[in-house]
Amino acid sequence: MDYTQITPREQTAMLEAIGADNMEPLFGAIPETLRFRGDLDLPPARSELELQRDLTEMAAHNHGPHDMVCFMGGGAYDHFCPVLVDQLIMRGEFLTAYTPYQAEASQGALQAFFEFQTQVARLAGLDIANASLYEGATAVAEAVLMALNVTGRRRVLAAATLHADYLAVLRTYLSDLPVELVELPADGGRVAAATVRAHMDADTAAVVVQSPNVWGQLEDWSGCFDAAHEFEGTCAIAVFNPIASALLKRPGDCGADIAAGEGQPLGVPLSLGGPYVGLFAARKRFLRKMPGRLIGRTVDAEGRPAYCLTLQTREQHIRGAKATSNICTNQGLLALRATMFMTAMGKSGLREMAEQCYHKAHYLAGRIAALEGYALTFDGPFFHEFCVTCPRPVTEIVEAAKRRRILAGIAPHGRRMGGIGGPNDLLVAVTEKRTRAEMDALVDVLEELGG
Amino acid sequence: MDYTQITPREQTAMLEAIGADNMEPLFGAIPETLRFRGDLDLPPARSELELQRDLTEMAAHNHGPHDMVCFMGGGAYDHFCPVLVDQLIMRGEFLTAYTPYQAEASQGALQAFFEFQTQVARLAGLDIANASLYEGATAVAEAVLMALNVTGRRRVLAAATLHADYLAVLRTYLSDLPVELVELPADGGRVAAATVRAHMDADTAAVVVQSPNVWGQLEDWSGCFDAAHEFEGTCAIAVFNPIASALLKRPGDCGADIAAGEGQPLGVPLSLGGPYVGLFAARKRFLRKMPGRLIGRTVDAEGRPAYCLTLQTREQHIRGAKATSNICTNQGLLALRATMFMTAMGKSGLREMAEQCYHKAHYLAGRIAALEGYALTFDGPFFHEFCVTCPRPVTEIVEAAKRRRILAGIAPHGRRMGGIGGPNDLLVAVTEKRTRAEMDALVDVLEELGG
Amino acid sequence: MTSVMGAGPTPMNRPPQHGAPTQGERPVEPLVFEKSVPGQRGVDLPPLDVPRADLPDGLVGEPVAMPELGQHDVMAHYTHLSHRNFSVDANFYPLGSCTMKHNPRVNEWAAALPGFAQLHPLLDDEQIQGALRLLYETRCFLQEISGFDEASLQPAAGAHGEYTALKVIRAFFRHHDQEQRRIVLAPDTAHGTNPASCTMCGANVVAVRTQDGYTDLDDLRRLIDEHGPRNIAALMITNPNTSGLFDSKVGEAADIVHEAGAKLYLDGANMNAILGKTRPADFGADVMHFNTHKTFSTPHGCGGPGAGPIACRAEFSPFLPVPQVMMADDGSFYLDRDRAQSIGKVRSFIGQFGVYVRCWAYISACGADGLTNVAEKAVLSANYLAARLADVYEMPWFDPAAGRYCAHEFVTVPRRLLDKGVTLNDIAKRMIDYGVHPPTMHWPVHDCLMVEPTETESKRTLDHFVEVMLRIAEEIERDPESLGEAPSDAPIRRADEVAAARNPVIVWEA
Amino acid sequence: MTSVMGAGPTPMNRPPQHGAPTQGERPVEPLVFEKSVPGQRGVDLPPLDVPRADLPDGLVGEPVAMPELGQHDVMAHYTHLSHRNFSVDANFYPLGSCTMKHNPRVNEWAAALPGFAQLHPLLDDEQIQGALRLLYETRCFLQEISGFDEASLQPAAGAHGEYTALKVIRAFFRHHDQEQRRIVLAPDTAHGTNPASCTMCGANVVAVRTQDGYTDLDDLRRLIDEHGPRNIAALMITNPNTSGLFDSKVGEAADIVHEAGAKLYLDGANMNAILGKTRPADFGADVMHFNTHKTFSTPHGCGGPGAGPIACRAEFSPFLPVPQVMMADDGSFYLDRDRAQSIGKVRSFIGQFGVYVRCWAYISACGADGLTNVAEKAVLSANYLAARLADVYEMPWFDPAAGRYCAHEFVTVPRRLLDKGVTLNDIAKRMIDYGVHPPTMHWPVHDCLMVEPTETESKRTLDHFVEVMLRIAEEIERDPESLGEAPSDAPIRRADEVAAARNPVIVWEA
Ligand SMILES: Cc1ncc(COP(=O)(O)O)c(C=O)c1O
Ligand SMILES: Cc1ncc(COP(=O)(O)O)c(C=O)c1O
Repeated sequence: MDYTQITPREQTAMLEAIGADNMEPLFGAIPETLRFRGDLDLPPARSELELQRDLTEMAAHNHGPHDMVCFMGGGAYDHFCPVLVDQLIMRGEFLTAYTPYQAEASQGALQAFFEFQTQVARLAGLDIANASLYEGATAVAEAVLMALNVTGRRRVLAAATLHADYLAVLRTYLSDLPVELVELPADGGRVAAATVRAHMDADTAAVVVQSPNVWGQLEDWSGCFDAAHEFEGTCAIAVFNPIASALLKRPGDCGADIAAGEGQPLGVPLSLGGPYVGLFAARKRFLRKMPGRLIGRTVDAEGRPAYCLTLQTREQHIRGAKATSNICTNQGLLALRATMFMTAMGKSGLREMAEQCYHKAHYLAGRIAALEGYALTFDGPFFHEFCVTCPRPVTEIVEAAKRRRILAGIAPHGRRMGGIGGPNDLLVAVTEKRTRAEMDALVDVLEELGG
Repeated sequence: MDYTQITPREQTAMLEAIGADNMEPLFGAIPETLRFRGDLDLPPARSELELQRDLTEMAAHNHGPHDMVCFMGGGAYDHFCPVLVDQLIMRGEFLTAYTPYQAEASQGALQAFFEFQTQVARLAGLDIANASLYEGATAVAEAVLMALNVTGRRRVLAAATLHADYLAVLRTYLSDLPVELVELPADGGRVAAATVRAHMDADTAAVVVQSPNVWGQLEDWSGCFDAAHEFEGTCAIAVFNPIASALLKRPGDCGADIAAGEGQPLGVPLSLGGPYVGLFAARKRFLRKMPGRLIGRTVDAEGRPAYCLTLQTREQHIRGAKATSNICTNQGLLALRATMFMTAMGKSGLREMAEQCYHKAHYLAGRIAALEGYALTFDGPFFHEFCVTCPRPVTEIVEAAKRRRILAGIAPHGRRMGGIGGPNDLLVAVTEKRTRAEMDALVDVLEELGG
Repeated sequence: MTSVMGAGPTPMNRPPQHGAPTQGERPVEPLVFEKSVPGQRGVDLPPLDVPRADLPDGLVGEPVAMPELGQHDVMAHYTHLSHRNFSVDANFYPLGSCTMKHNPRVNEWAAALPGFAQLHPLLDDEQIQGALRLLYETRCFLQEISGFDEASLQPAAGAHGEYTALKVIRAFFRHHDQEQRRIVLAPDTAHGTNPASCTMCGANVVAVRTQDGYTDLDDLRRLIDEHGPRNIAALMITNPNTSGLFDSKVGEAADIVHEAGAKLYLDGANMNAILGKTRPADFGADVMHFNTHKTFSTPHGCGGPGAGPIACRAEFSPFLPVPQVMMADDGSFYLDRDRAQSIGKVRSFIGQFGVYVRCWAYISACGADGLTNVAEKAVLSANYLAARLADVYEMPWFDPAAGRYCAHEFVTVPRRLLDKGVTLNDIAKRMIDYGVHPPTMHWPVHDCLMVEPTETESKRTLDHFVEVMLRIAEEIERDPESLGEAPSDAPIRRADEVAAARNPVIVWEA
Repeated sequence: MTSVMGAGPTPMNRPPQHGAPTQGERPVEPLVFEKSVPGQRGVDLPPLDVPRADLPDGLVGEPVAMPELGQHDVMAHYTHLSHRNFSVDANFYPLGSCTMKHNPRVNEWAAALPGFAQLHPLLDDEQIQGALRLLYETRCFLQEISGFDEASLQPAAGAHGEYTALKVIRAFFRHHDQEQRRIVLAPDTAHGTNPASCTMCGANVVAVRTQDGYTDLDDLRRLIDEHGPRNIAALMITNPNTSGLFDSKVGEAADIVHEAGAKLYLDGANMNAILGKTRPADFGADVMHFNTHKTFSTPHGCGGPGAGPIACRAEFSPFLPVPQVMMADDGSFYLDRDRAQSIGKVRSFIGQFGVYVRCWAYISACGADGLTNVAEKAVLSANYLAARLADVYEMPWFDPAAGRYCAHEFVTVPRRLLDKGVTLNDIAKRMIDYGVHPPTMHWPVHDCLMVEPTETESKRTLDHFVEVMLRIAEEIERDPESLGEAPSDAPIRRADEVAAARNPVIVWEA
């Protein structure tokens, strides 16, 4: 089924209206030498029932948080999402619309994005936010590009404790530009303010610190950003987790100028890593340098509140090569999802979610640390993820847990996390979804393999 | 979560507006002696996450067509339903509206029900149809009640080959009324026209024949209804399957005056037997005697087409004890579902679905009949369900198939089907969803147990 | 509306607009049959993978004239229709007696789980232990909430519950050699299904007078005398009654009925007002039905599906319909289909299972305190609206100063406004322009509106409704004739219902 | 509209109306922040089942001022917002260059399957064999459709695909010791993302003139000469181009570029017009991106998510971003993360997986013949609209009599109508009153509309659109000023975009 609707009889009538005898003239602009005259080598067309069968079958060949207990984090977290979000987001009026270019025909999306911007700005503790970027890593890269652009400087300091993929993407994004990327080494799983200070100079455009960082550790944002600000104009970029922001001091509270992060924890399905949604907030002075769509509140011809895309002169379709970013299609539906999620959870719900993450993670960390042979790798404060050094290679532990249908965590030693950890390190994340019984079951597995 | 929204502070303000000091006066009409002052003994309130967990767990303790290959029928069939139906039906405008009493605020539902009535009338080959009854069995009972009402007679002939539940419900519905219910015996799985003729008399209000019948056999509707019509005024009631109607002669084509049936095959989930939707169609002359809601097409004050509930004087809320039926809430959402299903499948889709059922059932029947020790129980024509007499008790066969994750069919010997068959009989249904490979797998199981 | 009003709860879902507004024309959505194009099709099927069999001689018909639309047009059509429908999700919907409360979406998710939605009704009990547990627990919940010993989940809706219960009562009396008890008494304000259900099971219904909204107990006594106590099967009441009042004398009524050897039947449509506050078994009822689509938030779906489970005292247990869901001694669950004295089956298979999934989820979410809070907030909301509107919309039975409150709904007969020359229908249709679904009309008395806000609306919504009603009253003061034009901002102007009944068009003919 | 127009395809989804229409007021939907009531909450969580830990000193903040709404109000709010949005489901949406085709719901179902939607991105390859198969097959599909040897599924959208591809091209040249190739040529009608992507990877973009809608090859040659062939990295073209025309000279352009040692980049936004008819690799391109949200029907979601996979010749393979999905010799699938010459990562994890589920389902549903039919019907529909409208809406590059057809979209510069004193914006906003989403405006040339109907609309819809456009033209003849008032039947009147930019309000402050 190719979802076309024009019948052969209608096609004939339409060709007649066009004045063409058949379809060939309509493709006449393609020189015969360039025509593809074969059959594309694709599987035979599938009916909907066959699609249902084959996709169910393919999905059945996957195992993960849907049929196992998940302690994996590493930048993507298994949070609760209320069903109403899943159902509202499927409404065709949202699903099948595009970027709200025409304000009067798109007030629904525009108002929701305006709500999103406000919610993100508040979670970041900053003045303004955009209507989404692709995902966390590119959001960080865009933040750095904005800082370079605003300051005209050529040096970027990034904590080595950034999520491995975020660092990797940042490297890619800066690689063809006349810019130096300096990694700030960590000490005990965190970057010391003194380290920032030691690396600062007048050409430093930005200092990028993530908290919770790749180890789950809470960084000293205030200290690091104070150090950054010792050179006027340097942009302090906080990479943040929106759930943590509901409990802990936010980027803006700690002196950040720009905050970027992954919005996946806000009701977005894990979905093997995407589509997710990039969060981007900043202080007011960056308004005209922001990447991505911005929705503004205005009035209509009769003075009624109205919303529209604004400051489009920053964007590629107006400014071309001088645009603040090349982004066009962003992650609209995920931003809507996050908006609905934040509204549904609300002020106390988000706070409670964050608190539960914190308390549960600390319960599990406490129990594991008490096991013979296991120790927390770092001793700094953490939110909902922590690293454990195990008495044997973590691959053995992960395999043993799998047999109990538990995803014990992530091995930061592996390629997928940039190979940052030791072979016995295990990164464990705990969300509000985990129960005490599930945590105790993991402890049992570890205990059996311990000593 | 009890889904209330009024905060304590608002409650105070509201009580003040009412002029009550606290909640107690509002319940003052309940004498203290009648007040329930304890705590209801119910499980503790569950959060949404707990509901998700517990319901997933309960659902996991069920096995059926979702994780086995289904050859069960017996009045409920495992048909294909396109996803778009599942998604459209979840739209809140349909899900959370009620009976369209207010035409101007309910044109959507009204128009869809009008489409439903037209589709059902067409599938029945009759003039008119209502906007749904509860399900198949009560639809048949309502048809009989209408016939009694219209004719003023006191005798009803019902084929013994009616679905066992339909017969049972009919017995219940007629049991306190001054009416005689006569079962027409079957011969070779079908009721002969001569049998109908032999039982007819001038006091016979209705002759009820189902096709395909409880054995899956196609009855001689035309013959039976001709016999019924030898006494003027007797109502010929056809119990029909809407998918069969897309291929075979319809009730109206065979002389039926009234058609009733189960609408579940039209895109309604099996859902352990409900909610389903009763179909009810009739010739024009019954219009003012019909049970249930009727939607009429009319115009609005400016002459535009409009739809509204009509002939409500038939109904309980106007006519009380003299109403044509007591039905109030019917099966609106399932009727909408069926409407969308029929529209999505369309003329050729429904026809093809019916054809595939037919051809696949005959393929499987042919293969089974060729097995040593197995024989078709009856030799009349059938649509998509047939009875096989097996070489051993059917319980053994069903158990063996279960181990291969196949639901081999239904044992009509059991209580659930009214105990109508022999211990070695197996009722097998085949829909368009079944593949040749699945059918061959069932044949393999039977073969192993055969001989 | 002005910003104050616009700041209301259902301010506007003016959607994609079509048509040529400057011409004052309103677009029409054609029927699927009118949109049909020969050869189009919305969905395909896999190719047939078996040989074709011969079709049976003489039995094959022509393809049926179903609509022919491509998939996109199917989506568009029903999306458009949805935009032409008021709903709880988008509108305040205070339809009295119908309890149009919020429908949690987690319940829909649950009912759609493949392990529930794809169960064949004839599976063996051991294959459906999860489903049977859910049904059994639901049965227990209903027993606890009503205070009764037994419950049956068979009935498909409230009316079907009434019917089933009356059959059970008749079977009970037959068993006790009192088959002559064929008369059922019911207040003259009873819901239409009550008398209609009596008729369907061959009972004769006799109306009891109501006075000031309450059943007149003297009339009740008189009628029992008149017809002879030994001929009375039951009194059917609704409590809180259909005037929105809890009948304080319900205990006395029960005594009168029981003295006659008859049974008290409770129509539980209004249970929302008393959850956890009083239980039908405690106030003397013998049998009752619930409407899950009212009290327990199973969605109304444009008119169903609902469920009408009944609950009763143990004495009726043998007569309940089959099957009955049971727990065995080993803690497993089964369907009992062998009950010798049962009235038999009242519908095919085992009931509105999918509806009970939602019902279970709702009661489980609320818990005991939640259910009590539901009743409190429902009653609070109704009294709040009544108090704010009573000056303008007269309410015969509402007088808080005199300690006369309403329960979860109230009735107004806006006589002063009607005297200005508008009809009740004018008021109702004008509400549509304001995005509010009109209340129940002309029942239990002529020219009344019965308003039931439910417990799930916010104070903001309630306040908005008050403003709308006051504004309509103002409009009537100012220009009563203008209301005859209402609705002016709906997909259609007023529908001609008289023409519809005079010349009924029930199916489309091209 | 009259009955003829009303019988059109998107006739009306006028919804529940609110507000006081007689006063000519239009309701406003307040923000969630305005609706917020302290203490309300939409969803609850289970009680905490572990002891509370000490919170970290000095790191804890205040609760963030998120909205506080009950669950029902959350549902109502976003339902209302949905009613204020045009969409493909409810409206004709001929937004040029965006390919707003029907979005099959089976694809949404698939992406939501727990076995897809709930996969953690760092699971081991052996745990996600089904997902990796899907990705691998999608990669193969794209290679086959483009004729290229390789594809990467990493990029998140078209612009990201451009960026990624340009990085790959630069890496290729660096590897071949031609790092000096920093200039990218692109027609002056290029989509804005093309130059913006160049800038982001440190390339300098130089505009090539277009003439009559086509790239001017003389100018191309001139620029190559001017900047020196050895400094040119690539020519970025779109074909069919952004004027809706297939450039017959694309082969020649490829030769020119290749002669200079540079690469031809194809922006595949318009692939819908040529699926199965010609393949980018066949007409000389070296690298390209697809937009799955255009060509392969992954929903646009109010502006994403999309995906921008790239395809290329084998020579670029070593430089593609990581990870790459591979099939091992044993038929199993894995993610190759170790590619020494790779440009590295362009986003976290492994891409827009959920989008590819839909993409796979769409291509699998169509098959080879279906995709070709898609292109045919898309081109047929565009030419049909162009032919019916060309007399009234001038089209600079459409002249069927001269054999000049459009591809899947056409551009009109309605000069005669504009000369009557209306603006292009007036015309666009008037379309909203008729329920049609305005086409793309002012691109690729000033004062133009770019109309792309796609292949999934019925002839009925196309005819309705023609009537709307002709009617608007009539209105302009009759009363051009009235269009300045448009839209008159939308949730808002015309939005003041100038004020929005002058005094930007980007977040809500109470
Ligand atoms: C008081 C009362 N009784 C009975 C019923 C009938 O219930 P149902 O519509 O579920 O059959 C209703 C429904 O509106 C009612 O309000
Ligand atoms: C011609 C063309 N190129 C590139 C793009 C950018 O694609 P995306 O929006 O997916 O980033 C678009 C999107 O509108 C386009 O039309």
